[in-house]
Amino acid sequence: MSSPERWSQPQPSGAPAATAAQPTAEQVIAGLRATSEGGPELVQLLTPEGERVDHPDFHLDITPEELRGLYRDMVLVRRADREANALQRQGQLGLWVPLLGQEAAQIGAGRALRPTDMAFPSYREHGVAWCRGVHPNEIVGMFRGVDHGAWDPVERRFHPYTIVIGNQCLNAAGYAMGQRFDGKVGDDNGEATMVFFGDGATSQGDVHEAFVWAAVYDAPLVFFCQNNQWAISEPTERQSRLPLYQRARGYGFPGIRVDGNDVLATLAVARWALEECRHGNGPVLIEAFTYRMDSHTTSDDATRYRLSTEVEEWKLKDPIERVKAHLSRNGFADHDFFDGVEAEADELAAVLREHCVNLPEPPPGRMFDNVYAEPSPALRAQQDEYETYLAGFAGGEH
Amino acid sequence: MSSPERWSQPQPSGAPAATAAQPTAEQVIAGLRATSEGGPELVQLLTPEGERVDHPDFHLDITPEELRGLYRDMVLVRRADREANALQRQGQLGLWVPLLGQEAAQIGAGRALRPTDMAFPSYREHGVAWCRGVHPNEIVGMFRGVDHGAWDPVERRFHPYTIVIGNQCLNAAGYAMGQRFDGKVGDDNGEATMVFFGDGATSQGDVHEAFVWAAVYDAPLVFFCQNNQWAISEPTERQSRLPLYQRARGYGFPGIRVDGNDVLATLAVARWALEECRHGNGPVLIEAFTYRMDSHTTSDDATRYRLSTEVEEWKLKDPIERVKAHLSRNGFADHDFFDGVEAEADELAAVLREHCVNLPEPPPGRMFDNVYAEPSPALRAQQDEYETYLAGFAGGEH
Amino acid sequence: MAAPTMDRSTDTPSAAPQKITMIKGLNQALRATMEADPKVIVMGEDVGKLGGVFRVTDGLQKDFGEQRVLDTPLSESGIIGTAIGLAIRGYRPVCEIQFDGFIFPGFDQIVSQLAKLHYRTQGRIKLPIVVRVPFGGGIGAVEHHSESPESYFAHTAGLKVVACSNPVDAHWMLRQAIECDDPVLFFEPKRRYHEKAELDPSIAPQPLFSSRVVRKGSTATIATYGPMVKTSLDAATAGAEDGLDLEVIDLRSLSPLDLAPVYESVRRTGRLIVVSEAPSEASITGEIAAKVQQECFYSLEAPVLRVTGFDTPYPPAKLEENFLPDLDRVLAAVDRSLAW
Amino acid sequence: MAAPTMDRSTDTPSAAPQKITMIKGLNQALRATMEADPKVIVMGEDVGKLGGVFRVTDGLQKDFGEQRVLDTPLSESGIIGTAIGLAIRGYRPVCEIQFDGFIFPGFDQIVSQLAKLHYRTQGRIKLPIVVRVPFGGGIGAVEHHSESPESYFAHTAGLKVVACSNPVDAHWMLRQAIECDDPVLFFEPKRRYHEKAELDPSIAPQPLFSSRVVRKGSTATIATYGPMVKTSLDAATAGAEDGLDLEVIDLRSLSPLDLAPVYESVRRTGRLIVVSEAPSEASITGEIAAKVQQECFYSLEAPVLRVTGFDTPYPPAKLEENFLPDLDRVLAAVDRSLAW
Ligand SMILES: Cc1ncc(C[n+]2csc(CCOP(=O)(O)OP(=O)(O)O)c2C)c(N)n1
Ligand SMILES: Cc1ncc(C[n+]2csc(CCOP(=O)(O)OP(=O)(O)O)c2C)c(N)n1
Ligand SMILES: [Mg+2]
Ligand SMILES: [Mg+2]
Repeated sequence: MSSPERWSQPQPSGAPAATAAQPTAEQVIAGLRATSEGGPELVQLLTPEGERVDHPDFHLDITPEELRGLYRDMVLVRRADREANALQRQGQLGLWVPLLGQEAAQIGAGRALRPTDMAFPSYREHGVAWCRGVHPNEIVGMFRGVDHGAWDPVERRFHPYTIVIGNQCLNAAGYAMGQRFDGKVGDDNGEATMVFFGDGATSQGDVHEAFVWAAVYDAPLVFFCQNNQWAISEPTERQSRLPLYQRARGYGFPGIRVDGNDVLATLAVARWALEECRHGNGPVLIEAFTYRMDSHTTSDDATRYRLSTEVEEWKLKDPIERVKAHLSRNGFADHDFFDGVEAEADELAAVLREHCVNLPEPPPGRMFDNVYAEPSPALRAQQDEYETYLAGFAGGEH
Repeated sequence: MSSPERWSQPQPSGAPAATAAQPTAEQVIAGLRATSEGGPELVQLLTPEGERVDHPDFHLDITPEELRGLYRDMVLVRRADREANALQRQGQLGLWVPLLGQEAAQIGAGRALRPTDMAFPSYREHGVAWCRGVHPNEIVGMFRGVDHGAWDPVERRFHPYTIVIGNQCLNAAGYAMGQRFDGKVGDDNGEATMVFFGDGATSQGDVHEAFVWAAVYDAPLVFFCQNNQWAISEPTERQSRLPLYQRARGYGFPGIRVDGNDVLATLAVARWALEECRHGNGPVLIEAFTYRMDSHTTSDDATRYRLSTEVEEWKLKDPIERVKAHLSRNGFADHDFFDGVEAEADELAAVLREHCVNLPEPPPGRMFDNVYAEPSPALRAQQDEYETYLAGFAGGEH
Repeated sequence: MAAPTMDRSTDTPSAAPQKITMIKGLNQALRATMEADPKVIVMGEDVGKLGGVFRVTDGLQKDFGEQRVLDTPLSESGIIGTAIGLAIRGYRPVCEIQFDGFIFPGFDQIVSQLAKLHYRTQGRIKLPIVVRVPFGGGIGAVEHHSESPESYFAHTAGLKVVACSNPVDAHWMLRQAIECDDPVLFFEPKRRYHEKAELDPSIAPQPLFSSRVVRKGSTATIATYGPMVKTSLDAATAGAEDGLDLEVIDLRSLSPLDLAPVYESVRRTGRLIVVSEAPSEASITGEIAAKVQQECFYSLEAPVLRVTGFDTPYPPAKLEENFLPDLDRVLAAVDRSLAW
Repeated sequence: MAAPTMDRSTDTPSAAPQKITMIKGLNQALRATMEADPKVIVMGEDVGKLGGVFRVTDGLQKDFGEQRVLDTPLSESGIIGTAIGLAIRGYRPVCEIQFDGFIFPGFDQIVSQLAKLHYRTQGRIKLPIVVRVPFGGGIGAVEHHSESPESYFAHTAGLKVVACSNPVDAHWMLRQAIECDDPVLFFEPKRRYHEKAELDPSIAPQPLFSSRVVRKGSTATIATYGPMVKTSLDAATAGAEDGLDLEVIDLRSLSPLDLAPVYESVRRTGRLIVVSEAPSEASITGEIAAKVQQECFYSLEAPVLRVTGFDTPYPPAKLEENFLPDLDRVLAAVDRSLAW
């Protein structure tokens, strides 16, 4: 990643450097999406082979029990994800947005959050939802078309999924400003907020404005960018010349790239970032370097635009396998444990399926509910008219 | 300006550094708007006292004649600016947006442009306009309310003034992409584009998106930010923690801070940046560190929100005085020259006044012209109806 | 910083009737709600030290501090977007958009989040956010400073949209808007900012989302709002000299529309002229015409006519007198209606 | 990259009549204009290698290269904003907005620049830009993927707005829109994307900004556009069984509206139903009602009625059948009109 340095020393106007070559495509891509390496800046605590490694800045003391918990989380959310994907294939959901491959990034981040913290997801954060106590059962409704989001965002401290790319970053910045205005920032008990978005989202104006606001108002906000290498069919180099964590450089807050397939590193970095925020040193940007193993959504076919070799390479870096290897190799978990988690996953999948296929259809009148907190007579009139019309059918009038 | 470094080394999560102090207000302000210093990164070639100084990266070979030309440009645009301001005070203009204090930034940038280059102004770039061959006469119409902009933007290669903050940056990025697509980039004869915006504008999403697009498409675009320290009543620290030229760091193109009250430094840096662009090494960000000596517009009263001491300090750094001192001290210009320029300025002001007060009122029908390139029958009908209505008055019908 | 108080009896800064400008009425409304509720905050460009370019927020930052009156970054999407987050956190933000033409960078947050989050969350998130917008022309300004974008918001389900026309309404309507649990787009007719009226705090205001007959009449009905209320009243006065007895209705609420008084009036007069500065195409004035021709089909003696800005971009200031409806254009429409 | 050719005789990819889907019709229109004019470029998210999420741009990048088919950053303001710059440079960009609900981040550039630059420069800058928007519901999608935002643009002077309803129109209208020197918002009814019709290149298209009677009838008139044309035709077919002889007009152009055929029809039938998926408040349907009640005042035997989406945010997919006008709601409105 030395290519950006080229730009840092402006050349004298008379010198021939004005014709200096562009960085080569290889240089750019190396910095953006090394399919096997995240570059030297990548924070990693657990290798793809399941070995613990040290990092000079980030440490994580973790008990075998906690490790098993993270493993369990990841297995369960993956299983729920696959089940939901299957439900879509079977016509039970209109759409599914898979998290496959991003379990470590999401569980690492989600488990770093405290109950008093707030989180603003994009639309793929089923793993973070899990950590916030939002059951997959509560998520499938919006993909089945029975609601636009079922959980209580205030009670769970987990905002509804946001589909318009980037919007949630500003909403999160405002929320985090409120945490500061409320005097909840400044010590170990401080609150913080984490907002999730993708590599593609970094191009949106709203994400930038959120950087500006969070920086200017010292908001306790962790920007958590899951760089899964793709924005539908577009690779990260369509969005940026530089690795995304470096975007923070221009705003005056830290940006860190973590191995998003390493749940331990993600947990450590996310915890540190949240600590910074709750103590008043926010915001912080984290780029979790990971990979979208499945298509963008069930409507997408990733084979149209990316090479299977790339997918194969990333398979070797699977976020769950490496924890499993680590647990096994160190005797932190035995067969019974792994079997138990499998059984739990089967159970979860069954519960999810059962719940999903039995979701009640919303009554037509629901359409008119909650447009306003204080009902509008004009809309009430529309509803009345529509219900009279429907009643006409019921009475066989038409 | 060492405070940002604090952020660059994340602390281990266990360490007490999580409670590291915020940067002090003084640190922030020092980086953002030293009222007397732009910081060590400031490129300067001519001191406020009129002495030439060297810069390791930027050189400028300039003849006395060229120096006199720059002086003349600045005096003339300042004079036109003051005359327009007076015209507003006398009720001849609805509004004026003064450039006072920003002459060097604008003439330096404007004179760096070649005729084949394109420029996209904000609304304060009367000095750049001058360099593009747009006479102040052509500018006052929009402030008198007779038109929305009178010059031919294609012929002059000077886009109309853009009032919605930040919009023009994307339009400029697109134009510059077009220069590249047209094969006009890559050698000494390459074309380039320069876009002008303020310190406040850096917070807008569009400016960020323009950074993204220009970077991703290697657009030959110079982002020229005139940091005049104020966005109406808001100082730069309401927009950023870091000096604005550093914003480029996160996008992978160079950002340079130049003394915007030093026409030589601005010219040198702008030329270098344009050279980079025309050779295919764009984009480049320039922050011209300058000061808005007058109120934001004639509708504004800057004494409500800023200290006169600040204004006094900046007076000592006047962009014209230092060139005058330099010319005099080195014998590059004599009394006759200075008198001649004064006379020219008087003449220009008189021409401007004469032109302005005699601008014909647009006929009512003008309102309907050029809404579409291919007229719409529906709008034509509205116009006909209105003209019939007006004719009724003329005929004394009503 | 003034100690905030929850005592509703101090709601009104002054209990005695006073003659105030619209700006003052708005300023006092902000002050009153801020005193009554510490969760009310004001945010926008230049609203702090400067007190806003129109001085509507004058003195508030001095008295309530920088945390309740925020001089924000120059970013309208940021203003709306962070206000949403602050509202979720329990605040009641009052956002100022500096001029009508600058609301568009914030349009996405308004349409995609502000209007929809309550619905999306089945009512779990409330967004008591007021977006104040000085709007309309008549002040000789440069481009983007004279627009009437209210129809965009009326077309957006989930928002409420109101426009005040005089200092007293401005005061009360703003207070009511801040107290409303829904997002309210609050349009202020900037060319009426300096007009004065007597604010008598002892006279209770009418409900926010209701229209009002401001002049009784029998010849024809004029329905209008914001800056055009005065124009229409002037037209009615002038028309009276020609023997026209015009009824004028100040719509006040643009979404939801409160058209019952309009229907009632049209059933009496048989004629309706809708007046607005905004271009007519796909607008609120079209909505009113569509509704009235349906509700009063058998009462109308002439079609509903509209007097509006033309379907052009806002023209250079020297042409705005031609662009904007004036007394003559209103009366000409009345004549046309009568001659139908 | 296929060698671009200026030879207009090769405009049509295939000279023989062929049965094509709307997607294919659009794709061929892009291909034809790109072959004819090297300045036509396509830009948007995922329009390149993927061919767009609906495959409308399928194969174009392969044949015309990355410089004419741009997979852009994820930034709608950027798409519109840079398209403007490219147009000033002489290009004719065709922008794809991936879904209706994602046009709002680009709204400011559309309203403040795209719509106004020609006017601002007294005609010196032309903006031959097409913004393609797959719009409307009926595909069971999640939020923001089923909206009908056309009224926002019809309300914006300086823009032209059209909506196609069938593969043949889709093809010709897109070609005409690209050839138009004004910015055109081009709405494509995504739920009709896969319907087929025969495209006979030898049949010349009618002018772009004109409406068309698609079914003659005498009982009542239905004016509609986009996805609701098929719904209305189905209603007419069903109504025929009950003895109703409904005339159906495909508006095609939403701004400017071409209402002459509607007036002519209403003068014959005395009744008009306007059908659209969009919420009605302050919309194009209101505009049509307002205009028709004025132009056909003495011909109307019942008020103009509207059958539209409700004034709510777009509901969850399981409710969209309730939200969207269907054959029954259209016929019920016809009944109401007849019973007036
Ligand atoms: C404003 C907006 N534009 C376009 C879309 C359509 N869209 C949905 S997801 C997506 C790609 C997002 O990529 P990224 O930010 O990397 O997130 P990921 O899906 O990879 O998690 C696009 C273009 C959208 N949802 N919102
Ligand atoms: C989108 C938008 N919001 C608000 C405004 C009102 N406004 C005009 S100039 C200005 C401040 C601009 O500051 P800066 O970018 O520093 O430029 P300067 O005026 O100092 O040259 C503001 C807020 C605007 N023109 N556009
Ligand atoms: Mg991604
Ligand atoms: Mg400034």
